[in-house]
This record gives sequence, C-alpha cells and structure tokens, in this order.
Amino acid sequence: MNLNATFISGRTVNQGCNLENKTSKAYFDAAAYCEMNSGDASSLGVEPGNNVKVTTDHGSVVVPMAICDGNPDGLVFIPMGPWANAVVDPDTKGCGMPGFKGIPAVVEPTDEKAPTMPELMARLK
Amino acid sequence: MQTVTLVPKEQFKISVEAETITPDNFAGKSADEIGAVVAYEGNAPRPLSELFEISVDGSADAADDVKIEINGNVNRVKRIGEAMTAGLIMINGDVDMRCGAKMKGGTITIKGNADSWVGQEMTGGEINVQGDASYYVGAGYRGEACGMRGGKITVFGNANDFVGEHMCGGEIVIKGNAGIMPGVSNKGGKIVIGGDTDMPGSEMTKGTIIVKGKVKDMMPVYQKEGIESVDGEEFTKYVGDVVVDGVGELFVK
Amino acid sequence: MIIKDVLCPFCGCLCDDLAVEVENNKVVDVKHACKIGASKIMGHDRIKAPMMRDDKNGEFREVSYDEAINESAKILANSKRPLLYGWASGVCEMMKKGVLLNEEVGGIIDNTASVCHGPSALGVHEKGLPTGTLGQFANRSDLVVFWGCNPVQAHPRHMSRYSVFNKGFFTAKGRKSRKVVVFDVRKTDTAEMADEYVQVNPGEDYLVISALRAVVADKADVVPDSVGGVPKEKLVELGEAMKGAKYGMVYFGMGLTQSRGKYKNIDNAVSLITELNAHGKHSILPMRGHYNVTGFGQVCAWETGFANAVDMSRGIPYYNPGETCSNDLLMREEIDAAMVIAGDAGAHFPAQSIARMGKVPVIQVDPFHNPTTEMANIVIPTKVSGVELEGTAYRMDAVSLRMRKLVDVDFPSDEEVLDKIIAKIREIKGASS
Amino acid sequence: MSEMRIKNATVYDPINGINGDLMDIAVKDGKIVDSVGGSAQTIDAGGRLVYPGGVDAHTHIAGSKVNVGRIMRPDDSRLNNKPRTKVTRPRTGYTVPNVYSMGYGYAEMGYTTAFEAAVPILKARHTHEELEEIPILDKAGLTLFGSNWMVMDAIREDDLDRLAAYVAWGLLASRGWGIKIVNPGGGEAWGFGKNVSGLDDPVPNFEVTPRQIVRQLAEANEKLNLPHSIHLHCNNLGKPGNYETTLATFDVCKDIKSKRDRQSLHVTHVQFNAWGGNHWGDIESKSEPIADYLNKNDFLTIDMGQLVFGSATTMTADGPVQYANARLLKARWSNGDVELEDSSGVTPLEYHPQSYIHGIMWAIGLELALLTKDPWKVLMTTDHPNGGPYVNYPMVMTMLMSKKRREKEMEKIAELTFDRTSIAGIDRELDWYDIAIKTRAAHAKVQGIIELGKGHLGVGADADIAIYDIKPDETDATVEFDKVEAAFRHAAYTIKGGEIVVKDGEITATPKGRTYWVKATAPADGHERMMEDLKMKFKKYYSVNMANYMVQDEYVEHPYVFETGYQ
Repeated sequence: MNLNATFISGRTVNQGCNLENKTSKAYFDAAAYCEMNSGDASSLGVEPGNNVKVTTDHGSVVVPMAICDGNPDGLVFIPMGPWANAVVDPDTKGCGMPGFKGIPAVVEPTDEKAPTMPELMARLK
Repeated sequence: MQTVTLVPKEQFKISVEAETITPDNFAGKSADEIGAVVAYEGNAPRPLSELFEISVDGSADAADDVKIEINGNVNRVKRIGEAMTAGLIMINGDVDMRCGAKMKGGTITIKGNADSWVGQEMTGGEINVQGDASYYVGAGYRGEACGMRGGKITVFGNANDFVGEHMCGGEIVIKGNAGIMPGVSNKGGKIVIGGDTDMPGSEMTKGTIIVKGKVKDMMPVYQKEGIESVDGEEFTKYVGDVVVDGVGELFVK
Repeated sequence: MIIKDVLCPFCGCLCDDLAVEVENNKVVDVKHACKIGASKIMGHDRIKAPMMRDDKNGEFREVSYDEAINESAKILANSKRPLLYGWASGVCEMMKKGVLLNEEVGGIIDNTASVCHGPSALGVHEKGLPTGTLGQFANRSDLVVFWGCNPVQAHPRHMSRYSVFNKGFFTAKGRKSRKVVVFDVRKTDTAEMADEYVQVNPGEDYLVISALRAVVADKADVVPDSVGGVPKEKLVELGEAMKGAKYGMVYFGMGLTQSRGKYKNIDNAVSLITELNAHGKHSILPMRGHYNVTGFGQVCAWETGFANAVDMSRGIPYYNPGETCSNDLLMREEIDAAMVIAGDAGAHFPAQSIARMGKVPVIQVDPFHNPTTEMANIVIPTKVSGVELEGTAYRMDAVSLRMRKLVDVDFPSDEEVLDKIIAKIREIKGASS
Repeated sequence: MSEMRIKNATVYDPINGINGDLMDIAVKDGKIVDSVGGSAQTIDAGGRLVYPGGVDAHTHIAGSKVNVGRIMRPDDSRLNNKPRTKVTRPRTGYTVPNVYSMGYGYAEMGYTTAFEAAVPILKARHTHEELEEIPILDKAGLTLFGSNWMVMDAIREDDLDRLAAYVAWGLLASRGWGIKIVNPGGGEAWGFGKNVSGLDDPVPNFEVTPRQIVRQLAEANEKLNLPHSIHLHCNNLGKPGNYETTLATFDVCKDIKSKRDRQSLHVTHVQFNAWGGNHWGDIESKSEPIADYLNKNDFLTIDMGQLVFGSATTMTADGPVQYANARLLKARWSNGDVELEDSSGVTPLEYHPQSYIHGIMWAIGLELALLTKDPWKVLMTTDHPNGGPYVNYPMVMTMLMSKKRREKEMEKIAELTFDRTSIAGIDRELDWYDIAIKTRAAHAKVQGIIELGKGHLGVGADADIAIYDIKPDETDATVEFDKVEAAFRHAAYTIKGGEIVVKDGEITATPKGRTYWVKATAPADGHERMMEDLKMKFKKYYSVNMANYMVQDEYVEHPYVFETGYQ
C-alpha cells in the first residue's frame, strides 16, 4: 500500500558534518533517508533500512526509510541534499524560493536501489 | 492611425528587456527608426530590428493614435508597454514579466498568458489577459507602499499568488482561480475573483475583495457582518483585517 | 601549538571561543566546537588541482590555474546572462570582488540565501526587523520561541551560548530563567527540550501568526475555534504569555521561509513582534545557515543597495526575487553560463534547476568535490576560509568578526582567483571594444 | 612632485579670516603651499567662488544602521540610480545610497570630509568596512558611550579615571574619533522596552542618571584632552515639550573647561529637540530660547538637523524614539539592540509640507541657524538621512542665504506652521562667508581637525578645495538662489588632497580617503581597574570573546592616528 504524505526537507547535524564530504558514504548515510513515524512505517509495511520510493509532482527518489516518532501522521522528511531535491517543487512562487517544504507526496515500499550522489547528478546532465 | 507590427525573429531564450516598446515611443516613427530603438538581451544591447520583423502602416502624431501588434510569442520579452500613457498594444501570444508596469493609460491586450507582475504599479489604462497570469498581478515593487493605484486588469484565466498586493486603487478581475493571499496589505481598490482562492485580504486596511468561488483557508482575523447582496449575488460579508484596524470588505460565498 | 579564540567557519552562530591544536601545519584537535564545526575544521578530502573537461559527462583533466582562470574568464566575458552563485562560505573580502566581477560581466549575483533566508529579506522590505545582537538576548530574554527552526540539529551551540541554557545579567538562572516554546510541524529534538511544543499544520503558520496578532490586539473574539491545527484557547494562552514577557525572543528558520506563504510568514511574524513591543520588549532573528551568509547580504547591500540577487545586465543594480534569483533564472532557462563559488548549487537546488544548469558551461570555485563538481566544466580549488585564510564574516545577528587562519596551504584564495578572472575579463573586453 | 595653481579665485576661508579676496592658491603634494613653480598645472577660477573642501561633522554614512536602511528599503535603492562609468562604480539610493554614491555625492557638492555620527563599538568593524569603501572622502566615526554598561558602572562607582580609561579603550577598540552620547541611559532602558524621561530619571538597574552620564563623560573627555567635545543627542528627542530638557542639558556642561580651543559640549540635530507644546496637537517652535542660550554662552555648539521635505530614512541609536515613530506612522521598523552598549532603530518616513508638524520642524532648523548670532555656533546639517538626505545641502544653503527662497518654500507649507514658529518674520540672510563657516570652517573647528589641515586653506592645510561655478561679486544670492543652488550641487572642481576628483560636476577620480581616529592615553590605575571590569564583562555578558572584539588594523587601511591623552 501507499502512504499519502506531506513532504518536508531540512538540516540535520550529520548532513552538516558532511557538507564538505559529499562524495563519501557518510554523506549518503546522512542525507539519503526518509523519516516517518512508526505508525506510517508499519502501515507501509517497511522496516528501518528498507527502501521506499517518494514521489511528488516534481519527481521521485528511492531512499532507505528511518523512523522519527516526532513526525505526525503523514509527514515525511528527507534531509536537505540531492535526494530531497529530486522531489522538491522548483517553482519559486514569485519570490525566488523553491518549495522545499509542504509538498504532497506518495511513499511506497520498493525493491529499487537508492542512487548514489553521482548517479543522481548523472540523471541531470 | 499608425499600426506597428512586430514579429519576433526567433523564440528568445535569454530574456529581452524592452521597456522601449510603447506607443509613446513609437508614435510618428518609421519602421527604420523603430528598428533602431534599443532593447537588451541579457547584457547585450540589441536594436529592435535584430529581434523583430518590423512593419509600420500609417502614421500618428501621438501615442493615442498608435497600435502596436505583436504577432508571436514574447514570453521572454519583459516590460512591454512600461509607463505607456495611451494607445494600444495587442500581443498575440504570451508575454513576459512586468508587462504594462507603471502604465498610465491606453490598453494592452494579451491573447496568451502573462508572466509575473503584469500591471505592476499601474496608475491608469487597461490590461486584458485572455489566458492566465502568473504571480503579483497589479502588485508593487519590493518595499513600495503601493502597487496598482488605478486602471483595470482583467485576467480571463487563472492567476497565481499575491494578486493586488499593496493595491491602493483600481480594479482587478480574475475570472478563474487565484493563488494564495489576493489583496494582501491592500489599501484600496477592488479585486473580483471568479473562482477559488486562499487567505484573501490579509492586512487589508481598505478596499473590496469579492470571491465567487471557494475559500479554503479564511484569515482568522475578519469580523463576520452577515449576508449581503452584490450585483444580484448573495455573499457573506466580512470586515477587516481587524489586526490592522482594517475597514476592508471581503465578500465570500 | 594551540590557537585560542578561533572562530568557527560553519554556521551562523560564528562561535568565537574554539581552541584549535595545530601540529606541523596540520589541525590535530578542535576544542569547544560542536560536532559539525569540529568536522569542518578537521577537514576533508579536497580537490587537489584545477580541472577542466569539455563534456560534462567526460573525465576531468588537471590543468594549471592560469588555464582554468583564462578559460573561465572567456566563458564569462562572452556570456549574455551569466549567473554568479554561492558566496556564503567565503569571507567578505572575496564577496566584494564578486560584486565587482558581476559588474564587469553584466550578470546576476545571487547567494545561498535565495534558497534559505532570502524570503526573510523580502519580509524585512515589508516590515523591517526588530532585532539585536545575540548577547542582548542572552542577557535578557525570558521567553524564547523557536519557530520552524531546529537548532539542536542545525545550530548545535546556539542554545547553550546564546538562547536557552546560558546565564546572563538578567538571566542568572540560565535555563530556568526562560520559558521555551517551539512551533513546528513535527516534534523536533529542539521541541523535545522545550517547555511547550505547538504543532502547526504544514503550510498554516501564516494563519497561526495572524491569530496570535489578533490575540495580542485584544481581538480574539474573531478568531475561530482552531487555527492551523492549534486550538483557540492555546492561541490565547500563548498570546497572553508573549504579552507578559519582559523580553520575548523569536528565532525562526526554514520552517517559515520555505513553507507556504514564504516571505509573508516573516512579514507577519515581524508585525507580531512589532505589536508586542507595545507590551514588553521583543525581538526576532533569522537563524542564518552558513557562517557568512549574513556577510554577503551586508556586503552586497552596501555595494549595490540590495542584499542579494542583483542583476547588473543594464549597468545599474536591479533586484527582484521571483525574477532575479538563481532558481527563477534556471527554471526559465535564461542563463547561458554559471559560476558557482563558495556554495553548492548542485546539492541544494531542485533537480529541475540543476538539470538546466547542466545545459550551460559551469565554473566551480570551491575546495571540495560536491554535486556541483559533477555538473561543472571547470573546477578551481581554493583555500578554506576561516581555516586556511583570515578575513571577515558576519554572525547571524550581523555582528562582524575576523576569522583566523590556522594553517598555511598553497592553494590560492577565492579573492585571488576572482582578481585574476577580473583582470583577464578586462583584457578580453578591452581587446574587443 | 605634483603642483597646482588655482588663479583668480574668490576665496572665503573663515579660519584664516579671508573674506572674498581675489587670490591664487598654490598646491604641492596634496598640501596648500605659499607658491609653486611656473610648470604647475593651472586652473583659472576666473573670479569664481572658492571654499575649502566641505566638512560634515554629523552624518550617518556607514555601518549597520545605514545597511539596515538599505536592506529594508529596495524602494529607496531604486532611486537616483546611475550606471557605472569608466571612473565610477554604479550608484543607487537617495536616502540610503550605496557606498560609492555616498562618496561621489559628497564630492560632487565640494565636500571632502564627513563624520559618521554613531558607531557602536561591537559593530565598529562593520562601520570601518563601509568607510573604507566610501571613495574620496576623509572620514571618522564617533563612538557611542551613552548607554554603555562599563560607562554606567564606572559612573555609579564614581570612578572618573576608570571611566576615562574605558573611553580611551573604547576609542581604540572602535577606531573612533570622539564620544557620542545618544539619549543618555535611554538605550539601556530600551533593553526592556522602557525609556528615561529626562536628566534625572535613573537608568533602570544601573542607578545612574542621564545627567551623571553627560557630566561624567564630558569630564572624561577633557581629562583625555580629546580633539572633539562630547557629541550629544539629548533625551526626549522627538517629543513635544522637549526643549526644556535640552536647555537643562546645556546647563550640565556649563562649567566644563576645555584645554583646547573649542566648545566643551556639542549638541546635535537640535531641531529635533527644540519643540514646545505638550503633545502633537499643540507642538510649537522653541528655537528662540535655545538660540538665546547660545547667544549668551560660548561653551557649546549645535548643529541644525534641518528637515527637507520628501523621503527620509530615520536612523538613530535612540531606539525608543524610533519605535514611537514607527507606531505613529505605521511605518516599517527595524530595531538594533547592541548588547551592553546601546540600542538603535531605523524607520523610513516621508516629510510632508502640508503636515504642520513637519512644517514646524522645517522652520525650527532654519530658526536655530538664523536666530543664533554667531555663525560658528550652529553647523548646517540635515542629520543625514534623518532630516533628509545630504544631497539637499545646497538647497538648505540657499534657504539660509535668501529670505525669498524661504518664502518660496513657505508657500507649500501648512498655514498653521506660521502661528507656531517665527520663521516668517526672520529677515536675516547669510553671506558667502557665513556659509563657508556653516558648511566647513565651523565643522572643522567643532571636530578639532583644524590642526590636521581640514576646513581651511592656510599654508600646510590639506589641498581640499571646492570651486563653484558662481561669481560672488556678480551674484545676488538673495535673489538668484536657483543659480546658487545649482552651483553648490555640482562643483566646477572638487580637489581632494591636491587631486581633481570632480570637474564640471562629474567624478573624475576616486582616490581612497583617510580615516581619523584617536589614540588616547588614560590614567594608569584607572586603566587597570577598567581592564578588570572589562574582562569580567566579556567573560559573563558579551557574546564575543575579548580577543575578537577590537577593530583590527586591517579594517582601517588608510588611518590617521591622532594621539592625545591624560597629562
């Protein structure tokens, strides 16, 4: 089954620690995951570390799932970075700022692999 | 009557700034003279003759006798009709940002869509957008107290967010839906939205907003006044924004 | 050797109390810093030499600085609409050169604020910004609100140095001197440490702020039973608590600038603070990200009159976010060249924007390999400011401080690279005119 | 060796008593000399008006407040724009110009020196970054001390030597020129949203009064033998009835003696502090008692703070007055509290001639200048950009010179203004010599920079020279004010340090100017006690470490260090 969610992105300590280390595994671990609460995770039937596919009107991305029980039902979070960027809204709403938060999204379990940073970027060339 | 026809020679990619395309500026000029008028493609000055096929039919002594017809897409040509005082511009296609900014008189008709800031800070005249308009229809420049002060803008399709931001006078009609916060911080004028919108009238001190479709998020700062009829249709009338001691009138179905 | 009073070149806290141990020109230990700051100063693998490639999918080849600089100058000099993006991870001295370069090439200069606190500046245009320096808040604030920001993750020492746990002149009991309230769409780590957590529906902050303004103005009667997911009685309680504060402080982040309404959220929050000043003292401060993103706004404002997103194509500075910010331009596909310097567009722009950057020549000036490198044609490595280079940075509260140099390296500074590019561009343009 | 001769100059150089003499001026290596050789570059002034380069003793041209104004006001930065040229950088802004326009604008009017009038020490680095970027002008900053915790603690503990030592240290830390006091004590009170109501209202939590702050800082100023006196923005600025506070404040310093040939108190932008009445409804001019006081006493000077109708951006360390303004006018409001030191606020506003309040303010500035007999006692300023932008100085100059010009302005001003002011009945018209005093000579004297070669054209002085396209002996300024204003707006030549920087009103060169600052020695034991206090305050209350606080040499690339101190 799928989860209809609201997507947001944002900073984390680990994403910050690896801002100058973005080719590393550590950066992948810090920025390539999708957080949701336990209830949403079990309704999706996924365990931490299982991959999920997050899809919005603007794109989709596969990342591992992680639990954050601070999230209300239906709120999913990916740290700021190339993985989040695959699904954010590029429209600047007349004020220069793309939509990094509050985007309607669908999350589903997947067997697809999460792309590495260079793989993600290669799609854009 | 002088009719000036411009046909873009290509689909511009880098935006062209052409505040020089106005009836005031073209009145009495020959095709060659108009061709020598300069616009900017990015940082590069370009005579209009390099950008457009230009033909002129008839002649005029003043702007009010000039019609400019643009045949083709100018969705990368900004500031067309800026500060025009009279005459007619007919755009048979889409147009880029700030079309009709600071317009004082005359008419601009856009057959296609208008990008953001159509009619920015206009004080008079009329703009008709037959397609959709993007953000900030009839709004102001950053930090200015007033957006539109007079004249009329009609959008036959939909408009994006911030319609009539800081509006101080004039009228905006959106036949379709409008994005969030139409009439935000307005101090006068009238906005009519045929379709749906969200959060209308925040910080409205004076002015009128009529929403004929649905409002999903009402601002929590309006005093409900009861049912009132406007042009034969019944609306719930609200007054506010109370936070700014506003006496703006908001009519919602 | 231990170098004291070192400034941290990571976030807008610009902590200036670090002690860094340097042995044989290598940083071996960083004391007092947070995990992120320590990680930054300890350093990471870096780009060793300038690189170029003709095809973005091709391999890079190492080139000399002169070759990379000359090629960059050629691209920029021949561009009709170049974008110069980044700037926040550099010192003010290089930013001044950036503004000059933008004049030379008639391009657009935009810094990372356009995907961060750019909307805050738009809010300031509407209403101003009642604020102060961090020490003022540390010494006085008895009510601290974090709205749409999460300092535990993004500004790890903020709460201990400036806002929550520290003791000040009028806040001698530290944490106990203050009530801490968090407004957010999810219960963050910061919310866990707060006295009160107020959950707001995503995208409905603006409505909640308006409702609070109504409460503060004694006009709660018009407020409906629930606004933005917050019950009216809670809003009344919070509004009254704010009115009762001696020194109320609101720190806000991307939760306001990036969600629905964007700058209007800031506009509205500033009004709330302004109105609260009729009751007690209240201030508001954006939680700026990069250690010197604030500095770019300052430099760009005094140089051009505008804090960011300045289009110089007509020889006169023009500013209009929505029209002149990086993502506006990229989504319209109207730039024909880009320089990304001291910022990482590749990692922090929407994929569609980056795809459009992929279609034009991209020059990267940065010490580190990152997603922008993947999209670049020319890569010019430089010194790490604040570690290998001294210079000026502005803390999130616009207090400027001088960054220290900790170690010596052979890389050129951003400023030196910019100087050379400008000289070369003048040569090219001089020859053609 | 660069040499220049300006011949046939009609020179007004009040410091050297030259009153319209037709003479030549010789310049060598940036200084005025007796004579130069035949090969010197020669400018024929043709009998035109020649003044020393203008000096502005009180303006807000650099630092955080100005930048707050710029960032808040893109609507202002879109005004007055000029593209870059081969010589100049692009220019933007009217009330808050960018740094380039700031320097070019002054130079175009024949000004060569300006004093930034409010520098919080913690933000002084920023001020100097901007000052360095302002082309052409020599400049200096006045350092804020009036609500500073170190100052108030030393005063409460009655330790004048420690206070003097802190002032010396603060000037060094900020690379400042003198002591600025804004709404003494009010900045601290504003830390909790309060204000002080007058000279004897104690500052909350610090138990010192504004009177004590003014008095003790004035004493410390003389103890350190500083080149400038204390520079004071009085309490209750912007409030009807405030003239009483102003007069009482004058008295506080009446018996302070200076070893230098200057005032012992400078009170700034007095227009904003010479208001009678009890509220906005009955506000009236009280310029007469103020001018009367100035006419009877020689220990103090003031500046006008003249109002100019149109757009202004008010900016001051007087935080509470700015909040009051913003609320009254429903205007944008930026506040800027500075920990342990002061407050500040920035609010844009528009002065309307049809508002009698603004009309009265307009009248008061001119009345102060015209009712005070000695032209040396009242400097011409607009408190840029509080009363209006400095680019309007030429207009203010003509208002001082021509009753007809004033009458022309009065035609557009609200009637009620003239029931509450005396401006309509004032006949006095200043002459070319008076204007030279009011726009350069007196500014240099008040700031103590005559000995640095500023504000005059004596041998050894800086070759800062303004040549205006007007012949004093053929021009009746009382009638031909439009011509005079045009001439003052665009100097025929502005020469800065011997270099032509403006020709025919256009910028021709953009050399970097100097920054003056004062290095003062303090009483040694006072210094010791001060350092102990300071270290404690940095440890406990400042958000920056002491080691990172002081302005480093890198930020003052063109310094001129004036050494003085306790003897």
